[in-house]
Amino acid sequence: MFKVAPLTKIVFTMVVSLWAVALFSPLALSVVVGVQLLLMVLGRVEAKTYKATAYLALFAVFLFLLQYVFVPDTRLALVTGLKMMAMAMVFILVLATTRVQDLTAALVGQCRIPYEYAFMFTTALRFVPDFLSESRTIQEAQACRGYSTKGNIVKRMINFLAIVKPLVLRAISRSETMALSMELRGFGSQKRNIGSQVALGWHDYTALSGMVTVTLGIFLY
Amino acid sequence: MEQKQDVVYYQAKGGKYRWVAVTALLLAIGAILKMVTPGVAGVTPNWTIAMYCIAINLIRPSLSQAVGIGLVAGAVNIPFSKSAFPYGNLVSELAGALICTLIVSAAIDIKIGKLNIRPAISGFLSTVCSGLVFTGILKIVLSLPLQAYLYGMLPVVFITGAINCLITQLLYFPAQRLFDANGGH
Amino acid sequence: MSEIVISGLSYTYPKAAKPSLQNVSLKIDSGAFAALAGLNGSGKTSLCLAIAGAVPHYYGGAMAGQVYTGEVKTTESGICEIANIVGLVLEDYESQLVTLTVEEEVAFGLENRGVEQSEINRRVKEALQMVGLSGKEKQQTAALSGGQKQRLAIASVLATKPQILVLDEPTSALDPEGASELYELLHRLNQDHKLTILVVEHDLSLALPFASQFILLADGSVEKAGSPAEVLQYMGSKQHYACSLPPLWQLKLGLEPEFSSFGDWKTDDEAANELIHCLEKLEAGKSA
Amino acid sequence: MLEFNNVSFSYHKNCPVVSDLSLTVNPGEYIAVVGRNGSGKTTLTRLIMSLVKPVKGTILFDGETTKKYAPADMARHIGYVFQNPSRQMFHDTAIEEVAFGPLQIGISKDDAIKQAKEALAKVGLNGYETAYPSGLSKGQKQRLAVASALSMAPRLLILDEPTSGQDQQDKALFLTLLDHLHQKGLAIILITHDMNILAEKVARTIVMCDGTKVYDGSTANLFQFHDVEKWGLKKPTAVTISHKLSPYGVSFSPTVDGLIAEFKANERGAVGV
Repeated sequence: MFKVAPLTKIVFTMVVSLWAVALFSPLALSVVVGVQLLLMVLGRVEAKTYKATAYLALFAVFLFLLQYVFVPDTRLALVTGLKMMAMAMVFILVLATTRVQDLTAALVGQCRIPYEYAFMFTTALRFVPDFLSESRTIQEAQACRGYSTKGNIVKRMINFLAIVKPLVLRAISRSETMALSMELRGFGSQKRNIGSQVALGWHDYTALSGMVTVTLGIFLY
Repeated sequence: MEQKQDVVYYQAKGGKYRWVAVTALLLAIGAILKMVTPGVAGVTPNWTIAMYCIAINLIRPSLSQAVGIGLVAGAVNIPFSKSAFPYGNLVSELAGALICTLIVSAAIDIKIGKLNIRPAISGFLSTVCSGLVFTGILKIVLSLPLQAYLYGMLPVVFITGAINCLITQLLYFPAQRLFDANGGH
Repeated sequence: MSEIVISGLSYTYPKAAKPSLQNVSLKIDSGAFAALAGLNGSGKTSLCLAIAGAVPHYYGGAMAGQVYTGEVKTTESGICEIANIVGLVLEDYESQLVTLTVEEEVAFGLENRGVEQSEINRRVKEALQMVGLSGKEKQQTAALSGGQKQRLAIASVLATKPQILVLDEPTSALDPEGASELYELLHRLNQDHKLTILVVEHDLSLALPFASQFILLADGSVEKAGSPAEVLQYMGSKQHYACSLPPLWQLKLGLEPEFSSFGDWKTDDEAANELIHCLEKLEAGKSA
Repeated sequence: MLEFNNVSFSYHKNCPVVSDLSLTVNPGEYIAVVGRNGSGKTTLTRLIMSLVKPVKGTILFDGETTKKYAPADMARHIGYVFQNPSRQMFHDTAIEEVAFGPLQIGISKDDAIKQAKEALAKVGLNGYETAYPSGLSKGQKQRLAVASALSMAPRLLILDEPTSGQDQQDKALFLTLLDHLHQKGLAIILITHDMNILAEKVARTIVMCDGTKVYDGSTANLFQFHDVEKWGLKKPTAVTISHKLSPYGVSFSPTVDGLIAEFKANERGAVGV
């Protein structure tokens, strides 16, 4: 998303969430959603981002209906749906235009989040595709041993442990190798050099003051 | 050739970061299970909570570590599941991880007969607590009607809590056995 | 220089009933290419861990004797400092890879050590080039193939410029093509970059063309160590190692009682030429 | 017993993984399937297990199409041992691990345990009933996985790279086990990269290359008359040397022991003349 530092984007997610909470006018909320959509287009995000957004919109409709069933007030229901849309969309927008690593680097370097947790976060993301394919293989291996997906809910749930347990056990045994490797590679030393840190530039200050102005506007209004 | 050498006993200094590794890997599993679990009548476990409960039962973190684990657990799902309310997740998982850590570090025995049911209790209470916080925030922020909250959300929170209770109990002991078997190869 | 000297090393894991290593004494010269063989459970992994200092520092337990890597006595140094001399690639190398992208993986150990950014960039480039992964800097780690992941694990330990590279069963998850490519890579690192290499290998025929030293472990002790020929000759004399012998040497030792003694074969071609020579001699003898 | 008729399969259109494959497996046969990675070997076995369904063509088991069967149905007749079997294990004891399959298909607990015990005995793990699967050696884990498959009393056993990562002694032990099972009438399909195993143990070999079958016949002929390197296979040592020695009158043999015998026979012949 243009030349804005990751930190500014993190602030942006908070500010948008704040706006969404504070605003009660369908029009104003639509503007927040609309602006985000515009930013997506300008940021030339990939097709899957729009797909995620569409999925979100579907969920917003569901929320709208839920609200409407209990309190048949179109305006209120619309506000609920739009609020959720605005708050959730901003994350899709930011993640589609920024590398996760840059966001965590900003959190560690500029927000003083301890490095262990940033590491825990990116490492979890790193292993998601690995475990996803592992889970498919396990599912197939168990199917070839007669694993059945029939029976009542409780039985199916217990049966599903045939997939979950091997995954968990694999994670436990991998954690030992990983912890050893982390120590061999100097994890946790105080000398750590905090990768590339993006300092705030004039773009950021412009964007941040814009956000402050809008926020003040909303609250004063 | 036979050399007599004095045997020295070393304290294991390793594994300082095993808690980081285990938590990261289990959270990754939590994230993928969300994708691959067949939905049964809309009722699914909350795998993320189940996984950090197992991690917390294994590693017994301090409260400040629990804060970090909770926040990371809330964050891991953001890029994968289309969370409807990401900041709400951060707060609710934080609450869940803290509750779990409190139960895990409680000095009292939690047992039925000989069976240690601490994992089950921690799994249940963390899930319910996290669920209540999440739906509570959701209710306020989205100004949902009370009925929707009482009849639409609360039952789901408690049913999920019950499922997670079972899962945590069933998965913890095999996990713990392997976790403690380090260096035995 | 950075040789490995092990003297009288015995080691027992904290909860283990019996020792994993018993009175191991060994010397691996600087610049050697050593292959470590032995049945499962003979202590190969423990020996690798001891050379990298993970035994005893990481695992604890009871240890006697000493391991020197270069001038460093492992018991008197930290795990991370030893890692500057010894690069360890574990059997489950995929779990060693912890970051999202290739370049971050290689940079990880350097960042932790507080190396300057410009130096990091230079070394990442260099290490990736050494293992043939140039151009993949921005790729996701998870998207690499098994063999590529392994080379990435090697690159990430090479980045800290160790003089010794230890690999625990690197070929167990590779297909034959991948295995020979790996050995060619190790050979190159050994020849061009003067790295001392120790590799745990079940299939000695893979290591045979390249290795300068074989070490055979049994029940935690060194059963035989020396030049590949010496160790293979020894294995040939023991019935229970019959199936562990590379086919090339099964052939050699099977023919030798009746024919002349052959050279220390390392490749199929070498063997074929000598056998042809032998046949020609027999032919000549027949016509004479 | 098993028949492929012009089977094709692809994950994406126009990108066939297996194309126009026909083959027959007879009861009690011992077959090796070889080929480089990505040649379609694993897809072939996945098709057999109904893990994937053919896009074109039919697969018949005992004369019946397998189209309507799920993998769990096939598991009653065919045992499939995955590469790296430790990933499928999750019980606290070996006996529970082996009894998993029978219990899943609704066999009573007592019978399942009985079957599991028998299966453990068949693979030489009797006495290991209460062992902790994660604590077993690689070779034992592999045999435990075979026991898990055998507990379902299959007629065909498929093994994907069963010897990778094992030491040579465990490998030899494992191959002897397969020989025994084969002699008792079990049909075996072995996916392997190990050409020495092929040359020494298996009579019939199927070579896969680019999703099709390029060779199906006797293993000895494969090595004697075909340049297997063009299919991405590595020649066993004995084959390479045997080819080089044949102009000098040494008869072809794909195995080391055979080559030694031929070499000696040649010399005796030479002396005898």
